Amino acid sequence: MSRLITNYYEVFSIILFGIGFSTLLFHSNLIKKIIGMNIMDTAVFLFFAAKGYIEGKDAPIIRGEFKEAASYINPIPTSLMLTGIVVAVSVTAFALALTIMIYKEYGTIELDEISEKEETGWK
Amino acid sequence: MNDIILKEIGKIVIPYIQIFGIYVIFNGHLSPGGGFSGGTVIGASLVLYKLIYGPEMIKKIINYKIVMHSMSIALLAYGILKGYSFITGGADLHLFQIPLGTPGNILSGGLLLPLNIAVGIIVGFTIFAFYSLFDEGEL
Amino acid sequence: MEIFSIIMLLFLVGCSIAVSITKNLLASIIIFMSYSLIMAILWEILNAPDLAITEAAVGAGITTLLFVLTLKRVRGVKK
Amino acid sequence: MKIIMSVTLSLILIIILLFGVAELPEFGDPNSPVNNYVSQRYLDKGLEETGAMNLIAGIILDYRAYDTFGESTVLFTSVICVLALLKGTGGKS
Repeated sequence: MSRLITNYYEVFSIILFGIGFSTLLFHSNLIKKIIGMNIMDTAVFLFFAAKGYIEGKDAPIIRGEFKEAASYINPIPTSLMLTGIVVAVSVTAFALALTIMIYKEYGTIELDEISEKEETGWK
Repeated sequence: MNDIILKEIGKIVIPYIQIFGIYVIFNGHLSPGGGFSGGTVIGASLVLYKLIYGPEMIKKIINYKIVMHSMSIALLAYGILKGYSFITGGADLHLFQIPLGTPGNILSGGLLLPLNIAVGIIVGFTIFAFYSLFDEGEL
Repeated sequence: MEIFSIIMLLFLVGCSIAVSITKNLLASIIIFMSYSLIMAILWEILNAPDLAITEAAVGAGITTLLFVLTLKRVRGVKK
Repeated sequence: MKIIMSVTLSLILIIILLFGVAELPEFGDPNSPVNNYVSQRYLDKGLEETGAMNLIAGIILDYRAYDTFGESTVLFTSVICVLALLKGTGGKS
């Protein structure tokens, strides 16, 4: 259990993941749900980037001349998460476009009102 | 938008933003940056241009045809260049290899610079297309 | 440096809770933008400058722009 | 009711995941299993094989270039999808 104090980056990223998950669950507003999904995304990215960090070593960018390989941090999690950020943006844009279309169809973006209108057959 | 202050400040600021974006793309293999962040900066400058001068001004330069054609051409160029590199790298074909150059110069690193430019074009036009589609439903 | 990063992480948790409990949608979008900026600072601490540049341009700029435009479309038709 | 349910659910999730974090290797440990031979190979040979001073650019555009190709395709596809959804909806009111 003492690892919970030294691994503070991972602990905070899991707490952020939980906050994003509850935001995704209990709001009925669609924009709030998309923000919650983005918070979950960034929490996962923070977890991965924290796994690649090594104490007291440089960023993997050669300044001047090449030092030995043991003086740079692990570059793989950084490059994988660079892919993830851009994909997250395109997913967000698609979700927001669907939100606009839902508004044009139902006149609201609250999920409770949408399901009420579906039940009563408002068309 | 007919604000004279916005227009005059935009004339000064927008070229610097675009030059900074081009710098970030072209130095992607030497310093932090690369196609994704530089393309986002250039897309942001296009968004600012459209915000200040209105949709009629930018429609002469960047319209639906330009956006779609340049994105498709950049994607195809990426695939063809990298496919060529995979063929010459793996098999023993003795085709022409792109020279790597001295590390530290702008023109070095073989295919890294053209690939960065292709990714930058795709990302920049993506940002611009998102903005104009969300704003008024047209490209 | 450890204390600074713990303070920044506490800011992150505070920002995400504030996003969840704010009633006004525009205010919660702006708080989410500051969340992204603090995340960019954290990536600079974690020695990942590429991620920091991309997050500051994409997360704080483009995502906020898309959210605000969607809010304008959703509210603007009602009036 | 809904709030209590969801907060309880995410608290259970957080506690289960924290049990996993307690077993992970220490933060900033040079000998953790993440730093295996793959990253050593990239750091050793990256400069002479790709010619990039920024090793991350060397990884995402040379060693794992088809990964970035797929990502560009995702961006292009999302532009097409947003175009199909929002074209001609006329936001000016």
